[in-house]
Amino acid sequence: MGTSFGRGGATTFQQDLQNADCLLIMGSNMAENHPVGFQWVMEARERGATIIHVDPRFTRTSAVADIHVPIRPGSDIAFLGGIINYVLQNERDFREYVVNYTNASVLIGEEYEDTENLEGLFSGWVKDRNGYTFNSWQYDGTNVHGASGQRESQESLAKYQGLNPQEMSKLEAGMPPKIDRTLKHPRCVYQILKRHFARYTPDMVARTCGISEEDFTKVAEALCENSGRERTSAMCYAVAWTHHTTGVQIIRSAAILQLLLGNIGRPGGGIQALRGHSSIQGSTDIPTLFNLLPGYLNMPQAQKFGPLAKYIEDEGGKTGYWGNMDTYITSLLKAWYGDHATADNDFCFALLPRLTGDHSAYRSILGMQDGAVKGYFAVGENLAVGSANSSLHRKAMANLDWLVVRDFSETETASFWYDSPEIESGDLKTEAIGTEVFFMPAASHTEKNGSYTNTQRLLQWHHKAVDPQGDARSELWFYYHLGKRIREKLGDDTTEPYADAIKFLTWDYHTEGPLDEPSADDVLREISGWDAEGKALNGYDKLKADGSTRCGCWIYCGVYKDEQNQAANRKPRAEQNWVAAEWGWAWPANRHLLYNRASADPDGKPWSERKKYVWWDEEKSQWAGYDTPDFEKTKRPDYVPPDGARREAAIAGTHPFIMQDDGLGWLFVPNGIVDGPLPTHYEPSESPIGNPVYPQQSNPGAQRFPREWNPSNPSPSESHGDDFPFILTTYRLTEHHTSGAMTRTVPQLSELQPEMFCEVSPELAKLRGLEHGRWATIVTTRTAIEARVMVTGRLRPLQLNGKTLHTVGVPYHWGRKGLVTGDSANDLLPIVLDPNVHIQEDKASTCNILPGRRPRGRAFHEFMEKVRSDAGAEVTP
Amino acid sequence: MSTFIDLTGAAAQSATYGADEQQRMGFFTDTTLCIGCKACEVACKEWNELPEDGYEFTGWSYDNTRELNGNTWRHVTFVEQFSGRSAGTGRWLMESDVCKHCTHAGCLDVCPTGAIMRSEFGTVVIQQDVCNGCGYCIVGCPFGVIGLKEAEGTTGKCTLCYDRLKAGEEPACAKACPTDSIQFGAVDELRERAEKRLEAVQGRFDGAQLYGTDTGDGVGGTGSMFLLLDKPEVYGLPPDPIVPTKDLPQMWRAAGVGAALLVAACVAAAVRA
Amino acid sequence: MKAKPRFPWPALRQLDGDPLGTGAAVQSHKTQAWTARTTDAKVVKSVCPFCAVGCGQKIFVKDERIIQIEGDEESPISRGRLCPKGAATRALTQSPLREYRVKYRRPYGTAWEELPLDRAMDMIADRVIKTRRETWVADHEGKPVNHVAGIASLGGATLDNEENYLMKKLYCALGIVQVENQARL
Amino acid sequence: MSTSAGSIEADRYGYYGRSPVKPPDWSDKIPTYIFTGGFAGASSLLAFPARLRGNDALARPLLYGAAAGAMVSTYCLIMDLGRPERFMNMLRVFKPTSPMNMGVYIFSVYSSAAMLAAAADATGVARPVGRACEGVAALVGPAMATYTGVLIADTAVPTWNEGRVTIPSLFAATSAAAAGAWGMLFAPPQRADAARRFAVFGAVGALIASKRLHAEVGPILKESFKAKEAVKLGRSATVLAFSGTACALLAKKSRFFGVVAGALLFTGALAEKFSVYRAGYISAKDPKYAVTLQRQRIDARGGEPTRLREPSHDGRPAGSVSA
Repeated sequence: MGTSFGRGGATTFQQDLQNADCLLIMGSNMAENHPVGFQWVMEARERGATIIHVDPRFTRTSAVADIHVPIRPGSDIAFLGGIINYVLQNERDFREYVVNYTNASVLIGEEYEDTENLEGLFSGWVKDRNGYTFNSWQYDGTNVHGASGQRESQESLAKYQGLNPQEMSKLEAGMPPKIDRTLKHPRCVYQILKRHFARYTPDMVARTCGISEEDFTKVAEALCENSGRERTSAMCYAVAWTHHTTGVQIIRSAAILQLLLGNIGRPGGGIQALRGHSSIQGSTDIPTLFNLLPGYLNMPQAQKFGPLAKYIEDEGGKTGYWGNMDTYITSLLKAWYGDHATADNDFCFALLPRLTGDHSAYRSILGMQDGAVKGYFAVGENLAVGSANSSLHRKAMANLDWLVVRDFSETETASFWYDSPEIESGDLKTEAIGTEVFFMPAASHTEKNGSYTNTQRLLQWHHKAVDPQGDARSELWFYYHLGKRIREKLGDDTTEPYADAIKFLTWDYHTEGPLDEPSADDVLREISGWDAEGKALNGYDKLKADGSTRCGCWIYCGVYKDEQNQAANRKPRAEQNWVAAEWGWAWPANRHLLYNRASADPDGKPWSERKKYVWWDEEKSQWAGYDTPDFEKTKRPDYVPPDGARREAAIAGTHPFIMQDDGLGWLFVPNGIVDGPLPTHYEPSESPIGNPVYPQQSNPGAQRFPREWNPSNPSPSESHGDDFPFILTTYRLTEHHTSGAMTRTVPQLSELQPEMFCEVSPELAKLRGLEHGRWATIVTTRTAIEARVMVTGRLRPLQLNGKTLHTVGVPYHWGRKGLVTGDSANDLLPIVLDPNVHIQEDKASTCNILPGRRPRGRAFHEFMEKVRSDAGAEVTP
Repeated sequence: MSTFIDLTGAAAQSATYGADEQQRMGFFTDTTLCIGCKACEVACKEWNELPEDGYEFTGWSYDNTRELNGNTWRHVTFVEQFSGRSAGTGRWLMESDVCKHCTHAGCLDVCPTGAIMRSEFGTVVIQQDVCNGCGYCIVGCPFGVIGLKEAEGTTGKCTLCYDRLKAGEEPACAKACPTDSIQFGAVDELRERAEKRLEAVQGRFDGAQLYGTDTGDGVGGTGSMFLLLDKPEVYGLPPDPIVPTKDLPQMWRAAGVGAALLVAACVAAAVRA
Repeated sequence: MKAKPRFPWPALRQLDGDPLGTGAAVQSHKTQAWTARTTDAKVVKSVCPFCAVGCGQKIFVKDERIIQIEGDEESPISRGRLCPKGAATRALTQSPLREYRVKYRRPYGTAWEELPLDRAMDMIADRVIKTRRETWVADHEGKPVNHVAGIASLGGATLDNEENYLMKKLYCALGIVQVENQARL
Repeated sequence: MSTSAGSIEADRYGYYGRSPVKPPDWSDKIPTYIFTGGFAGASSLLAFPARLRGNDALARPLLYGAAAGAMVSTYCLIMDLGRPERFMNMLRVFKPTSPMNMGVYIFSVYSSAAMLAAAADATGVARPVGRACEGVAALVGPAMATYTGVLIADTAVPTWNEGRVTIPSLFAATSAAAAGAWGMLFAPPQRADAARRFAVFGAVGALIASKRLHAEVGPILKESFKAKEAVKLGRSATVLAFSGTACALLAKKSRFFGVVAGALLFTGALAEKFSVYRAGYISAKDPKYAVTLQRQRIDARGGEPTRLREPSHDGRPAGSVSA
């Protein structure tokens, strides 16, 4: 979403879903995984909205939806592309919105060539590097900077592959040089889109997704009918869009569609990303991610080593809010290195470690397998159950020197060395594992102060209710005291590499209580920042590049506004409108519905009375409305940037996407996505069929790691291609949470879903002799697991080009610890990743299924050897 | 006989509280809004401090709780209707079942200890400190709601969160319900709401029907009402429940006849000798 | 509760307008006094720790112990409602499987051992320093790098922003770059 | 489709084979109580005329039998409780709507009387009181023999509830059979005429009542007596009653036949009560009974539920029962 709109967060907030006239839930089983958020969907339904659920399985969401479309796992882009095509062919787009607020009218350079001409690839493909160069995707006459919004999702791989070492030059004055507002020019984005998606006809969609044309048309029509001036449609997605090798491009498809329909920045519209963990949004905003610094600033690259000024030039834009990069990074460095950071020493910029490539989670695990990674912290994460190919993870952990596990109870990650399928089968032996393991009991959220950032970018403070017992401690305590200890141990020893980075660090939060718990409030204040006088900053527009301000995360600047912890705001809902601006604090600047300038027409008037939200108040000469305007408050709608305008001044009064260089919503992404400027249907990495849309089978840019312990199932074209004839898809249940570490330890939840099971259609059950309630073994080249069989009509075989395709559904909550135990679905999956964000493909791979339980002990080892050798899937190291 | 019935009804029973009598409270569970999340089950167990009921996979769709009983006072039923239906017409019905808090409550009538009482809110509550676990209420209930609490040796069922009601709070399940499928309120008002809701959803949902709203039925209507999407028995509910005490006078008469026959037989046996 | 004197035997109380013994007369003293256990508890405002909907929670504390966690009806997002997981939050924090002591497994060991928290912290600090030193990468292809190749971390999506912030800050200072969380899993 | 056929979809009798009503969660102590209580009550009753006529040879075994029955009953009644120590809570209220509550009062009076009577007789202490107690026991005895019929009929258990008219009489009959049989077992044949006749009346009555019960509950619930767990008991009861009656007719002179008849009839009565108990259990456990019965009922009324009170003609709407 960052690439399309400018920020990597949900564009709307959950309460606003009630205002939608049509809701497309796709890539999400919202009723099951976000039941309380789903109340707003039900509100919308009861107000007359059409609820559409597109999902391979008939779930509890489908049960209450008006329309359920059971598409084949991994065919999302084909489906959405079909709707895009439907909109374009029938000219159902919201033309006034599209012309003014998106880059539809911008001309793309002549060098650009589409997948239509290149058999499923775009121009710029470099075969031996497995990646694209972006040069040919640029706006005609200039280059736009791709550094928009969610920078985690961009550039990384291309950069590490060295394909685009030179940053593109920056857009001048925020206006693309060549545009055709009639949208007729063959090289304008609108026409390119039209040609690119022309292939996605209803018939093609039906054949690719395994659905009927009628179902497809019903959905397309519902969305079109419920979009425009008077009506808006919203979309909700979750990890069933991201858990694909084409994850980012699926979301891009949704963004394109919502821009064409004019649904972004408007009430009842938008795209709601539904995130699965209490602070998963927060953990990317303030990232425990390798490639980012707080506020989506890129970690510096070794390849681009240079002074701070160079970093600012490389990473910032000239126009739009990224033009203020200098103030963001300087304030961050000041927050971290305090008085040690001065203009003279480049604010200690050199003390930041540099990246040399992809250091993402799966890379680290492979590094562990290879022996390069020796120490590991697993903090509230249970990789032995929760990660794809968890078997590889467990085996890799046996190569560590030391492992620290912080959790509430002993997880499968903590116990891998004495209790795991590998120990059971003899592949690992306890006495032969040299890993030193520290299990550190963690404090729960009731035992500490702190803030979570929820799925709608809202920071909410939780107050400590009781002290943690025994050795249980918060992460705040653990990292603060670990840092202090390390500092003490190093003392004045200057032989330690880069000792200054540790010594200069501001690390002096005040502690409280008998446990010496560092003050979370203190930390939040540092995140929000203060000025030269030490007074809390009220917003990121106050940040300075001269070192006079400190701010730990610029997008959170203002969360400590007026010296008040704004995240702890709790004005009851009854006392405010549905936006609830005084409940918690939403980044950025307490804006709840992003790009809300688009809720008004170019002149600043509401598109319609029904969809009024933010508008230009001529009398007061400022933007007014129900929410904080996501626009400069006093910038007139008719503002035209003067020549040479920089930063936000370069954004026109009619351009709502203020984080983008040009202030426009990007239908076509000229820079920033490594696997193409437009979404394209590729088959999942493991698929039982050939790509019906293009000759190119799967995402050419996907990250694959063919190696020992990570074999791929043979595809249909290879020998033994029929060994794994079924589609495997994994998911969550309402009653459990991810790896089960927080729910299989709870009696009242364990009883609700006590056993690992798999869901199959009656047809597949008959085909394979599976009996309801009995056992089945699910097999891939990675491993085999057993599960109770649930034969259900909620799964249907798909008909594709005369071929019948069956899907096996497995929840992934079980492991060997806890009150209820079972085999782990993630053991089955390969490590194969989306090239943009390094997320694995969980939702669509292949498998086989057999009746009965799996073999035990050594017999299991031999069983798997045979499976692999039969499939020719022995990958030697 | 009608006098007898009147005395056993909710109104007469709550009236025993005199000035402390409150409006009769109940539930309206609208299954058209249920997403089968089971929050009600858990919220209920949390508030009422009920233990888990065993970790057993049933294969009854997503229902692993099976039934209402002594330690499960809310129970979500799952009904899959796909076989024999064409694509796109399959249904997955979910319903959160609970004690009906009948107007004429069988359990209350038959309880021999007075452990079961009609509260001032018109609800039916088992007093755990009084119950001796005779188990009569289990069979006295025409809805199969009550069960034994193994560890305590008493029986248990929904109290409509009597303790919360006293504190002015709504029952835990209704509060937790994410989609407002479980609605709490005054019974008269809920009954009206249910009628309106049925009208509103006719045509939108096949098979929509009310359950428990008919105050003339065999239990005099219930305090927990439902909007169902199929026949009650599909959800495991009795289609025509009758409070067993409806025919109690007849039963005592029959016992009188039996006793008379016994005496007659005795006399006959003795006299002829 | 009203202090109206009552016969000790409920059957006698029945004479006072409850002839069938189904209402007020049969109430025990305990029942009369029975009210929500939360009425006199301290209320602490919180947020659900499971998914990212961000439901408001109220934590009820009595005698330094959590006695109940339920939805916060004032929350504009959740309106007091919770899903089954959220409704089980108290049970999560008081799970029978929760650990309150550090556990240590020595290399090649076959069982957990006890280890005081302070000692564990000390050992972990030592391990970090040692591995940092041993796997330090000063440069790469001629460019300064200054990072640690041999330490990685996974976690954060379930943690507080403040915690993520300290983690990232400390890791950066130590030169640890292999930092990831569930956002990408 | 049923679950056993390998599908998830609920069967046609409701919810995955689960009945909408629950069977009793009682142990066999309860049917045992029903039997011993009835036996004791009828024994006390039979003992009374015997005593009046000075037939102590018959009266005394019956007196002791009744006391023994009362003791076993006391044990069964209390020990089947989840909380036996709270047995006395049964007496904290007086609930006319609860046959069990009424029954406990009946039982308390009866069992005290029966046990005191036997004690007085055995020890010779307070003989007049003992005699008075015998009278009380004889008076309450018929209630003991029949109230248990109300107890089980006043439930949602289909077979019991539908058989509410006949069950008390059936229980009276089996009690008579058991008491008579007891007399035949322990009184000399020449003094046991009354017992013999009482037993035969009981056994024949039970056969008739049993037949009537099957008719009363209707064709569907009749099946509950034929289910696996009940059918053997029912058949045994019939065979035992017939053979016992036959033997009893030969027992006038023969002590041997008297004992055999007594044993057969006593066991037959026991089997009959257990068969009714089991049939009820089955009718509540298997959903087909409750669901079919109620569905037929409701369909026969054109979709209308059974009403507590049928609509009156004075214009008051149905269901105006104080709701």
